[in-house]
Parts: sequence; C-alpha cells; structure tokens
Amino acid sequence: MGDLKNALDMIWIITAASLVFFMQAGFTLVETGLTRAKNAGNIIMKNLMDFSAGVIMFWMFGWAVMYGTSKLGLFGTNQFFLSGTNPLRFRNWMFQAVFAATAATIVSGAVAERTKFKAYLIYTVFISAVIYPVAGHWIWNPSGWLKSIGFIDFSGSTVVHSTGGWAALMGAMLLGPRRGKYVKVNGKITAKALPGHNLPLVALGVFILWFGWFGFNAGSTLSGSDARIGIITVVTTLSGAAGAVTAMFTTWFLFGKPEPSMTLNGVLAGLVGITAGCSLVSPAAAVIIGSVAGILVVLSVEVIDKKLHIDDPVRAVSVHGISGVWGTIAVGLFANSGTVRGLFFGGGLKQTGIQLIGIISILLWVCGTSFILFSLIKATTGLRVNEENEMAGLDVGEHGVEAYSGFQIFTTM
Amino acid sequence: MGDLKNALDMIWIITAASLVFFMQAGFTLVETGLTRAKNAGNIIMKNLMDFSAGVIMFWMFGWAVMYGTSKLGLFGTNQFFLSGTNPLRFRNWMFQAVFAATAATIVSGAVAERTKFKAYLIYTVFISAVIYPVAGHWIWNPSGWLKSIGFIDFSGSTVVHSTGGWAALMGAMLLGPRRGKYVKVNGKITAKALPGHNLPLVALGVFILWFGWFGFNAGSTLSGSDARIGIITVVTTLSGAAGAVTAMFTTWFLFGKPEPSMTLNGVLAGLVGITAGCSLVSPAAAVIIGSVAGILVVLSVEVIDKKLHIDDPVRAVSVHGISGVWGTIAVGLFANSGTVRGLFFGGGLKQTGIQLIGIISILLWVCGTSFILFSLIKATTGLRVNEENEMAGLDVGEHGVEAYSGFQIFTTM
Amino acid sequence: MGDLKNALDMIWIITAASLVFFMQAGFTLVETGLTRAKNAGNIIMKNLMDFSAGVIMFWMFGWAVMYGTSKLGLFGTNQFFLSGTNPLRFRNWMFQAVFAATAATIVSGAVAERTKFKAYLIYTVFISAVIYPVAGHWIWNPSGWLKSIGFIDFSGSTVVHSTGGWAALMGAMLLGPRRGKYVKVNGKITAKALPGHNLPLVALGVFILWFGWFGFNAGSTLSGSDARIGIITVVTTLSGAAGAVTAMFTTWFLFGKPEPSMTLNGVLAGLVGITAGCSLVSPAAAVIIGSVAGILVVLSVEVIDKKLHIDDPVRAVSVHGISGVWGTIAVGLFANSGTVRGLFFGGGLKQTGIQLIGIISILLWVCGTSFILFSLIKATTGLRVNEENEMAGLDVGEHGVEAYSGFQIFTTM
Amino acid sequence: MKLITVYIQPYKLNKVKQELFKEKIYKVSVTNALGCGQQKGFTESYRGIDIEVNLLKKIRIEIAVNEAFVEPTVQAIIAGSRTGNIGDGKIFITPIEECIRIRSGETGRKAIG
Amino acid sequence: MKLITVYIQPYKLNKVKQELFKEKIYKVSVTNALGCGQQKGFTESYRGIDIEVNLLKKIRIEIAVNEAFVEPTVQAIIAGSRTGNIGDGKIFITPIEECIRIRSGETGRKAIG
Amino acid sequence: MKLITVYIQPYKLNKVKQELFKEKIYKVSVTNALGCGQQKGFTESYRGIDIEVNLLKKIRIEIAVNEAFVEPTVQAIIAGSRTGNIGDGKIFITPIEECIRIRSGETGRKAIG
Ligand SMILES: Nc1ncnc2c1ncn2[C@@H]1O[C@H](COP(=O)(O)OP(=O)(O)O)[C@@H](O)[C@H]1O
Ligand SMILES: Nc1ncnc2c1ncn2[C@@H]1O[C@H](COP(=O)(O)OP(=O)(O)O)[C@@H](O)[C@H]1O
Ligand SMILES: Nc1ncnc2c1ncn2[C@@H]1O[C@H](COP(=O)(O)OP(=O)(O)O)[C@@H](O)[C@H]1O
Repeated sequence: MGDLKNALDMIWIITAASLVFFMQAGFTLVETGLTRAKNAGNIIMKNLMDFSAGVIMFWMFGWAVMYGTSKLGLFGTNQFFLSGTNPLRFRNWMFQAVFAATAATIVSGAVAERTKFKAYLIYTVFISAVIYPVAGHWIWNPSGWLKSIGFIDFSGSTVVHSTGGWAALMGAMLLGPRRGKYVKVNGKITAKALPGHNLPLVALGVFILWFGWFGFNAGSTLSGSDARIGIITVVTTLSGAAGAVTAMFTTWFLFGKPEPSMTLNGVLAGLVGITAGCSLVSPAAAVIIGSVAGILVVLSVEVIDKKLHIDDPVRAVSVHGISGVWGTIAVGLFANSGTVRGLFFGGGLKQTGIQLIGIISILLWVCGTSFILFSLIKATTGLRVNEENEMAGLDVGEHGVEAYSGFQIFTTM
Repeated sequence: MGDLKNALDMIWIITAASLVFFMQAGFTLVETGLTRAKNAGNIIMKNLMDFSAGVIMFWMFGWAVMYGTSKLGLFGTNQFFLSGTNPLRFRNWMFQAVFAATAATIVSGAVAERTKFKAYLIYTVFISAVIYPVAGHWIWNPSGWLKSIGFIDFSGSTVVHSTGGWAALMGAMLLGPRRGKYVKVNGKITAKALPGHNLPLVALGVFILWFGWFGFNAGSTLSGSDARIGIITVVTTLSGAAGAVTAMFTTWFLFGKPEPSMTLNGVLAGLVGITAGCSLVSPAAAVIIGSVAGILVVLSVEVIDKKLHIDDPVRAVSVHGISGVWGTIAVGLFANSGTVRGLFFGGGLKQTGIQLIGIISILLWVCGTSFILFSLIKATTGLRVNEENEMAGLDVGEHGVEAYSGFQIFTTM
Repeated sequence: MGDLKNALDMIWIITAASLVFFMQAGFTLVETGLTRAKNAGNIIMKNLMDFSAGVIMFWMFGWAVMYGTSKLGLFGTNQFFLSGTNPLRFRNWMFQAVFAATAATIVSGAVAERTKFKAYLIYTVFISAVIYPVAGHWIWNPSGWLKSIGFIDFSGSTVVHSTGGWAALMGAMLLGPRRGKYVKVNGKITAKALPGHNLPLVALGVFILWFGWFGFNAGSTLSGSDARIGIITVVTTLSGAAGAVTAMFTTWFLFGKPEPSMTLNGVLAGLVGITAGCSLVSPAAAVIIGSVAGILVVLSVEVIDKKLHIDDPVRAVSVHGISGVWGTIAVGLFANSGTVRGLFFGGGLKQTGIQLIGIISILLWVCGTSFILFSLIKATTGLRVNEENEMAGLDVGEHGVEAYSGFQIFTTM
Repeated sequence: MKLITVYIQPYKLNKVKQELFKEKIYKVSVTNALGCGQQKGFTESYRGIDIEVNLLKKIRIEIAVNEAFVEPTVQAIIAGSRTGNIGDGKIFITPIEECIRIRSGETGRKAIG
Repeated sequence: MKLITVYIQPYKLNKVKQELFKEKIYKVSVTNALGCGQQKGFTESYRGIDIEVNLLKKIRIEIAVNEAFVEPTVQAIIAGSRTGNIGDGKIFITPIEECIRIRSGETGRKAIG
Repeated sequence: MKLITVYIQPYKLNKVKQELFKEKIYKVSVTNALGCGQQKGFTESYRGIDIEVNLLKKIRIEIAVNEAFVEPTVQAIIAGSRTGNIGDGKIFITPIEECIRIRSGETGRKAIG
C-alpha cells in the first residue's frame, strides 16, 4: 500500500515536473515571438542557458540553500550537490529544479534585445544559486520564516513569478531602454512600439505554458493521491481563460480593436494570478482572480511603459511581478478551504496582512540583491551590447548567426 | 485501496485532460499554417477565444446541460456553475471541458480568412453553452436518449468531431467563399488554391494533435485502471499512421506527387475515424479504418470544394465531419469486444443501424441550430468582414497587428 | 494490489510512450530548421512517413523480430501482426513502437535536401521491419545474445541512437554531399556552410526532444513503481544541461562566439550520452557524461565534415552515433548501482569490454545492412534527386508545394 | 525602348496582369516594395503603444517595351489598377539604351519582347 | 524629371526619411536589397564552418522628383545617411521621360509630387 | 555612366558574381524578384486544387558602371548565367546622369566604382 502510494506520488510528480520543464519551451517562444527577428537566436541562447546553467547551479547550491537544514529560517546549509541516495529527494529535486528555472527564465524577456550574453550568463548563475533559493527557503522550507508566520503561496505566485518579475524589473531599469523605444518629440518623451516578429510563436508559447501550468499548479500538491488535483486544474483553466477574456475586452475598449498579443499576455496574467491560491479558492473566485489579472496586465503597461519609461519588451514585469502580487493578495481575499478563510469568507484581514508582509519581504530581497548583482555586472563586464550590435541585431553581433537565413526581413530598427 | 484507485483515476484523467487541452495548440497551428500570413493573428485570436470564452460558458451552462439531471434524455437541468464540492465532479468537468473546447475550435478553420471576429465570438458562446452540450447529453449522459438505444461513440467521433464538422459546414456555407477562391472563366466556375503560408506549423500542429489524441482516446476510459488503455493507444497510433499512408498515396495517384498538407490531413482523418470505436476494435481493424479515412479525406474535397463550391480553407468538414461519420459507422462494422459485435464479427447490421440513427440525429441537431445561429448573426452584426479588410488581411483590419512584422511577405491575394 | 500495480504500470508506460511519440515532432522541427526553406516540406514528409509507415511495419514485422521467441539470440520468430489479446503486450508494443520510430527518424536529417522521397520510403520500411528490430533483439530481448553476455544499454544509446546514427552515416556517404557544400578552391576542397533557415524551430524541437526524453529514459523502467524514476529524470536533466554548457563553451573557444545551433546539438548529445546508463549513474557522473558529449559533438564535426567530407546537414551522426558510443562506454566507466560497477567504481575494465563488443556488433550489423540497402536503392530507383530539383528545392520538385507561400525567401543555393 | 516602372496596390496585381495579357504584354518583373505617398499611412496600436505605419505595402512592376507598346501598356496598367482613391500609384517611364536576351544574345527591339 | 535611386545602410532609413520630410519630399518607395561594394562583407562561422557573407543588407530607395528638387533631395539623403564609413552607399540619378498618376491620369511635373 | 539591370535565374547568382569579379567588377546590388516571361510558369496542385504559378522566382541585379565597363560587364553576366534555356533572363542598359558616393560626396566617374 505504502509502496504503491509512493509509486503513485513518484509518477505524478515526475509527470508534473516534465510538464513544468516544457514551460521552458513556452517562455522561449513567447520571448522570441515578441521581439525582433534579428535577436531571435540570442533570446533562444538565453533561455537555453538559464535553464542549462541554472539547473547545474541548482544542483550544486540552489537546492541546498532552499531545502537544506534551515539557519534561522533564512537559508539552508546542507545537501549541496544533491548528496544522499533517498529516491524521494531526487524526485523532489527534479520538481524544484524546474521551478527554479522558471523563475530564472522570466528575466530574459525583460532584458531582451540589448543585453550582453556574457552578462546574462553571470546573472543567471546567481539567481539560480542564491536569489531564488533564499526566497524559496523563506516560503516553502518547512522552517522558513515566512512559512512560520502563515504566509501562503501554494504554487509560487510570489516565490517563482514575483521573484522573476522583480529581477526582471531591476534588469530592465539598469539596462535602459532599447534604442528607438523612447523618442523625444518637442521635449516630450513618447513611447514607440517595436513590434515582435512572430505572433504564431507567441501563441504556441502561451499554449505550451498553459499546458505546463497544469503540472505547475496541480503538481504542487506534491502527491498523486491528493484529491485537490481536480479542482486545482479547474481553477487554473478558468483563471487563465478569464484573463484572456478580460485582457481582450480591455484592449478592445482602450485601443479600439482586440489586440492578440496582449490577450495572450492576459492568459499568462490569469495563470500567474491563480498560482498562489489554486488549492484554496472556488471556480467562481478563480474567474474573478483571472479577470482582474487580465485587466491589470493591460493597464499596468500605461504606467510602466508610458509613465516610468521602463522598457520591458515582453511585459514580464506586469505578467509575473504584478500579477504575482495580485495572486498572492487574492489568497487573503478569496481563500476558503480548511482553516484558511479570506476576507470575503469571514476570515477578516489577517491573512491578507500576512500575505502583504510576504510580498514586501520578497520584493525587498529580490530587488535589493538583483540591483546589486546587475550593478556589479554593469561595472565589470558591462550589461549592454554596443550600438552597432544592437542595430544589426544580437544574433549577428553576439552569436554570428542569422535566425532566419534566406528570409527577406526588413530591418531598419 | 479504493482511495488509491481514486487517486490513480484522478492523475490519469487529469493527465489525459492536459493532453487534450494541448490539442488547442495543435488546432491553432494547423489552421494558422493552412491559411495566409495576413490572417494569422486573427486565427490565433479565434482559437484562443473559443477555448477561453468557451470554457467559461461550459462552466456556467455547458456542463449542466450535458451532465445535469436529464429531462427526457434531451438535456440536463442542474449543476450550473459547477455547483457542489465533489472532487470527482471537478475532475470530470475538467476532462469534459477540453472536449467541448475541441468541438468549438473545429469551426474556426472552416470560417477562416473572412469572418468578423465579433461574429465568431457570438458563435463560440452558443456552441459551448448549448449546441455541443445537448449533443453530448444525448450520447454520453447516462440518461441520454441515444445512449439508451445503444448508440456507441466511445471518445467522440460524432459527439465532438462531427458536431464541430457540421457547425463548420454551416458556417462556411453561410459565409460564402473567400474572394479569389472561385473564379468564373468562360461561364464555368473553377476552384483556385489559396495556399497556406506555413507548412512547418501545420506539421507541428498535427503532431501535437496526435500527441493529445492519446489523452483524448485513452483518457475516455475515465479510469486509470482500465486495462484497455494499452490497446486504445495502439489502435489510435495505427489508425493515424494508416490515414497518413493512404492519404499520401491517394494524392500521389491523383495529382502526381505526394502532397504534404493533405497527407497531414490524412493523419487527422485517421485519428477522427478511430475515435468512436477505439475501445472495441482490433489493431488490424484500426489499420483498415484509418486507411479508409485517409482516402475519404482526399476524395471528399473533390465534392465539397470542386462540386459544391463550399470554401473550407483547412478542410475541417472533411476531416471532422466526414471522418467522424465514417468512424461512427465503423463501430457497427468492426466492433468486436464484449457484447458488441459489428457486421464483420457476426453482429449483423443492428449496431450499424443504431449508429446511423445517431449520426443523423446529431447532423440534424447541429446543422439546424448552427444554421439558425449563423443566420441570426448574419442578420444582426453580420458574418463577413468587408472587402477591404479581407484583401488587406484580417490581422490589420480586425486586430491592428501584423503577425510577422519585418518579414517581406508577398500578398496580392 | 496486483491490479493496481498493473494499472499504475499501464498509465506510466502509456504516458511515457506518449512523450516519446512527441519526440517525432521534435525531430521534425530540428531537421526542418537546420536545413533550407526550400526543402522544409520534404523533411516534414520524411519525418511523418518514417513514423507512419514505420509504425505499420513495426506492427506487422518489427515487434515480432524484436520480441518474438528468439532464434539463437539473433531474431524473434512469432507474434507478427501483434497477435494475441494480452493487454500487457499492447502496452509494451506501444512503448517499443515509438522507440523504433525514433531510430528510423534519425536518418532523415542526415540525408536531407537531396534524397528522393521514394528512396527514403523504401529505406524506412526496412529499418523499421528488420534492421532496428534485430539490433533491439540482441540487446533487449531477454534471450538476445548481447543481453546474455551482460551488455547494458538501459534506454537505448546504442539500440536506438547509434543504430539511427550508423544508418544515417551510410545514407549520407552513399548519397554524397549537397551541391555547393564542398568547393574546390585551388585544388583544395573546402567545406562551406549551407545555413539552416529557422532557428526558433530548432530550439523548439530541442525542447520537445528533451521533454520527450523524460519518457524515453524514465519510461524505460517499464514500471510505474520503480523508485529509480526520480533519479533517472534527474540525471537526464543534468546531462542534457551539461552538454549544452560545454558545447557552448567549445564553440565560443573555437569559433569566437557562442553558437546557438551547436549548443542546441550539445543538449541532444548530452541526452543521447546519458541514455544507456541513466539508471546506473550518479548526478555527478551525469554531469561529466553530458559535458564530454557536448565537447565531442562539436569536435567530431572537424573530422566528419572537414576531413572526411561527409555531408550530414543536421549532424545526426555526431549527435546520435558518436554520443551513443560515448554513452554506452560511459556505462562501463561510471556505472555504480547494484551489481554493476564501472571502472571508476572498482569494477575494472570488464564491463567496458562488454560494452565495446556491443558497440562494435551493432556498428557492423547496422552499417553492413544499411550499406547494402542504400546501395540496392541506388541501383534501382536511385537515391538522389536530379540537379534541377535540388537547386529549386525538393518541395517544388518532389511535392509540388512551397512551405512558406508568400514569404520572400532569397534562395540562390 | 522604354522601361516602365509602376507602383500599384498589391491586390491590384492580378487585375493588372490580366489587362496586360489582353494587350499581349506577357513579360513583366515584379518586386514587393514599401511606399510612402499621398496616402499618409495610418496609426496603429501595438500592445497599447502607438505605432506609425507610414510605409505601406506596394507592388513594383518593371516592364521593358518597344516604343509602340508604351501607350497600350500604360493604358492597360491604368485599366487594371485605377480605383480613383489615393494610393492607386504611379507610372514612371525611362529610356532604355540597350536590351540583351541572355539566352540567345539577341539585342535591341528583338530582345525585348 | 529625374529618378533618384539610392542605396543606404538599413538603419539609416528613418533618418533619411526625416531629412527628406524637412525638404518637403514626401513620396518615396523603398525595397530591401543586398549589396556588394567597398565594404567587403565578413566571414562568419556557422556551426563551425566558414561562411562568407559578401552580400550585405541594404535599403534601396527610389524617389522621382522634378529637376528643381534634385539638389535638395540629394542633400537630404546625404544628411540622413552619411557616417563617413565605408558602406554609406550611393546615389544614382537617371532621367524620367514621363510620369503618370494612376488615380487621376495627370502626367509630367504635376504627377510626380 | 550606365545602369545595367539584369534578371537571372536565382541559382546563377554565384556564378555571375564570380564572372564579374574576374572582370574586376565588385559593386553590385541584388534584390529578389518575380518574373513572368517566355518561361510560362507551371501548374501545380495544392491540396488537390490547381494553382498557376506564373510568377517565377528571379534575381534582379543592378550594376552601375562607366562606359568602358559596359561591354565586359555584359559579357561577364552572359558567361555566368547563360544555359541556352528559356528563362535565362534579360539585361537592360539605361543611362545614368549622375552618381554620388554618399561617404565622400565624390560624383561622376570617380564615384561609381
Ligand atoms: N515621386 C515618387 N517617387 C517614388 N515613388 C513614388 C512617388 N510618387 C508615388 N510613389 C509611389 O507610388 C505609391 C502611390 O502613391 P500615392 O501618392 O499614395 O498615390 P496617388 O498617386 O494616388 O496619390 C507610393 O506609395 C509610392 O510607392
Ligand atoms: N556601382 C554600383 N552598382 C550597383 N550598386 C552599387 C554600386 N556601388 C555601390 N553600390 C551599392 O551601394 C552599397 C554601398 O556601397 P559601398 O561601396 O560599400 O560604399 P561606399 O560607397 O561607402 O564605398 C553597396 O553595398 C551596393 O549595394
Ligand atoms: N520585357 C521585359 N520586361 C520586364 N522584365 C522582363 C522582360 N523580359 C524578360 N524579363 C524578365 O526576365 C526573366 C526571364 O525572361 P524569359 O523571357 O523567361 O527568358 P528568355 O529571355 O530566355 O526567353 C523574366 O522572368 C522577367 O523577370
């Protein structure tokens, strides 16, 4: 019996981990499609390497920092290099490693089309080895300090998505915008669009991410015999769908036409939004959470891009950072399961308060460390490619390739 | 024991549902690739929205109509908004929701390149809320009237595929052909090809669909401990493969060269064909069923496109409607399992007769309601975009985007 | 209990088989992307047909030859057409069929851009019906002669990958290089690059292959209750990642810039490398195995392409043949589990010796039979398309289609 | 001999070709171009950000003809492409001094058709 | 009337357009081209194999203008595209004998602008 | 100064470039084009439906040269592209009135090479 249960858990977690792994393809496609053809090879290399180098760092250090024996609830101190032979540890490492890679890869889109490849490699080593694992320790290690005070983030709206989102924000800020993105006309800075080159790849990427998200959320039960697997999948589906619908109508209302790429972002916002509370909310709540996320993701661009002039080519900060915050707060509002009751289910503001503490702590930790990290890289190897390489494209400049050899592509920007 | 069995069923059904979900990506790619570059963004939006809006409708109404307590075997009457907290219901809803979305999405390809986005949205709401669920009720609800008379459609050749196919047929007919599709030369109407723009996307889409079909057919056991899972997967594989082989040879024979995109359609025809009987036929029968489907899909174009002049850009009517009929009849011919014996296994014509009743009932129901629905839309918001938008492409006209920004694309049609 | 265990095995193996099936999409994309746009439709047809026709051959003959009752440990003699009704046999056939298709499909990339479609079809029938099943019989049939002497190839570095690789080598050799690949300048032959046309497809293909490889390796436990599933997935991940990292640095070092497409090949090399020993080695060993594979795959091109002037457009011989050899030897070096101890774990050179016998036997069998097969095809239908079709592209010449209709593609070669 | 260079709306190409064929002008060369003219382009919004599209898709046609064919060619082009709306396009006529058919080496008036 | 054909570096197109606009030259046609000139191309390595890229990406602009506009147009182009480095590009001026506006049938100097 | 405009079969480009190089003509501009000529195109079947492909892929080359180079250029092009089959292509020679090198401002014969 116990054996069979273990076996069931094993195949469920490994299946789920495989699905989460596949999200790497989704991120690669979304980021490639939303940027220009001349940088496609570079985006691909970044995504491939934040996974490949990242997973090796997570094997050496990350897992130990995250799940090793806790020091004051702050970081782990043993199990480096995945020591030991317990089959459960391997299984769990696998599941956690693909989560770490997800956090790392979120950044590549925000810093796309202008970052030195070398600089990105350095960044990716540190987020996988230290920044993400510490955040994860606080929230998911049984002795983590945020866990102890009752912070809830079931599948990682904050741990994974906001962590990625805030690192992305720091990267995009310190890099500065792509050339041609903000133009000064009569003393006033206007944001210009630098359209992505391949919408079908973006769409495919979003579908792959959605597919992978079933593993992401339902796999976070960490058990194949958890009866919540069903409802988690349901709320994940509904929230993503609601995000698509409201994002579409928001763009329709604001810009006159239903905009495909923002609608696709709406799906992701809805999925990020439901991630923290997917085990605790009802289908109706999921529809609300997704709907709000879909609207927020469109509106936040008005601030981040048009007001703050932070150039985030794929909108990673909105999709992961801001929706991550919303999803984490939403636990405090809509949770309704077991002992956890959100504001709307008679639980008062207590849980929401705890959620806010968690959100702010992670924001400070990630922004702080990422700021230092990117600043150090800037001061040493440099963050940005030179103008010539940026104009000609990073594919030629950094990798000596053309992503679409033979195709006539009109590149003047 | 019972708990473990439940858990096993849960992870199997959710894994299968995830695979079926992923078929949405497959449909999107196939339809995008088989149409012109200038409409790629529109096709994507349609596919995204028939899933997103559709799944929300299915949560609100569809499930209730399909699986709620039956009224005279015709439609369900309770469980709206997925009421209740039974984990099995969530699990089952998940599996059924992705089936509903499959039926809905079939239509988008047939009405591609000329339909108003708004009109499509309205259509998709109704097929997901009413048309499909009623069809499903008749056949899959334990009290459905077709079920009661012994109609067999294991995974939905009729419920899902023919339903989608007939709605597609009505849509394509009422819309009329794309401009340039049929040209009058010397008083005779000739069909012209408007070639699709991206064959690799079509191929990837077909592989994704095939992959998802393992969940579609083997998941329809609705149980992880059903020993038929193995053979269902085997016959699904063989029938799809046989469809590819015969479709290829048919094009080779008819047109002088083996045509890739029709061969890819041959796979889908083979898969649709085996869907109804996948739990009841032998591998050899599967090869025959797939082979016939592969030939039929090529031949049927001679009638639908060249004779009837119905413009179905991706051949959805042939692939889903006609192969769906064939697959459903094939149950009556080749079934050979338990108490169900087809014509070739000594069962006489009885089962085939029942199958025909089911096929015709669904055809009448779906064609009737779709005809009314599309006619109403035509009379109100209108079905077709104007000439200018059709020539310039729906991406610019309906969504204000270019799917392949930067690429030099030669569009004169 | 036994029932549940059976059910668990069933869903695990079928899930794994589905993942392995999906690798067909990965191969198609990798090969399509690494060759020129004018041959994309042809590559797709080859990949589709080696699966479709191959799987039907494997149903008729392949399985019987591989797993039928053994004749002298050389080949099987019964169970043609998948006779019998044992559910376990169907399940096992499914898993084996997708492996056979993997071996077959490896060849299409190596012979790309110049092979007659008809010739490829003939080849694919024979590799699926005879060449691969015999190799498989020797190693995986309980009575196979290599199995009896203790040869270990857990998931098929040799059975699947080297078999495919050596057949690819023979095909590429007998075909000769693509026009324009080797140019004589001042009496010296220089290799020229004929760049692939779609790097994003290659990247997606590699991610899909990696995803599928979890099924490939972890599914080879052939049991859902095998506790090794966890570590197998871990080492598969780490080896692929290590291959990417070292391949990247090798290209950086050799050619001055980190080259994306070779880095992507590095992943595949790492994955092929770990395949033989994935159930027997530690994570640290996996990192070493993958690292070596990643370096080897880059270096081997210096010999195969630049010295031997064998034109293998996608580097299938390096990725599958050579990494397969390395992976199989690595079992003899790094195995450390149960009774099997490699050289570095006190087992001496015995296992390595046995591994070498296996490697050489398969090399002789596959090269011998493939050489004869390709020579016979050459002498009868001919292997190569004519110059005109090669210049214009096989899509137009062999299939009468354009893969990217409307796109302006600059093809002078 | 004259070289007639024409810019038209893409979707008019088929019509223009048909009109040219009626006049027995079978030899044309076509490229796709981006044009900026009286038709000022349009402002779209991409992901909520304005984007000025002031280079519109055009088709460029080159037709080399003998003098006698200039007028019919021009008329055929106009017949095939005029809608009366801005963006219809332009025709430019430039002199050709020599024309050579690569296949045969023929030159001048004989080579052009 | 003259036809001014220009080859420039792709990333200079926006600048050139701006300079032309300053001179009130609003009508231009653009195609993408590959050029081989003093700028000899470069050698890349693709998958470890040398690849000579001796056709570099260029933008080709055609501007038809009346005589009086030739000089300002040339100056604007130079202002917009000169960097002083090899690869800046070339301007070719050829005569136009006739120009026709398809929309209105106007010809000559009136039609060109 | 003359502008030599050439249409050739795509796969002849490399050969033509080599022949031009032999004659020390290093500067050329290339675009891809679709041509309709004696080579009537072909009828394909796409998904079982006829499709007339009467615009065939061609390469368009522009070479600006001084008078003395016209003949060698033409010969080199012919040497590189003639097969004797229909579809080999055409060469058109038109006058250039002025040529300007953007980088240096040089004009005329000095600028062209
Ligand atoms: N003077 C010119 N020089 C170069 N191209 C021109 C010129 N005038 C027009 N064109 C081309 O013709 C196209 C149509 O011209 P436009 O002015 O929009 O139409 P209309 O002649 O109807 O006013 C333009 O987009 C441009 O490509
Ligand atoms: N004689 C010519 N004929 C055709 N195109 C030319 C000629 N000279 C220059 N070009 C075009 O102009 C581009 C820039 O020329 P290049 O010689 O590199 O620059 P520069 O004039 O600064 O030396 C070339 O790539 C080519 O497209
Ligand atoms: N009079 C013309 N005007 C414009 N382009 C032409 C003309 N004649 C030939 N061409 C171009 O040259 C290409 C080759 O011409 P074609 O007549 O097929 O070859 P050939 O000269 O060997 O008979 C055509 O496809 C077309 O692009």
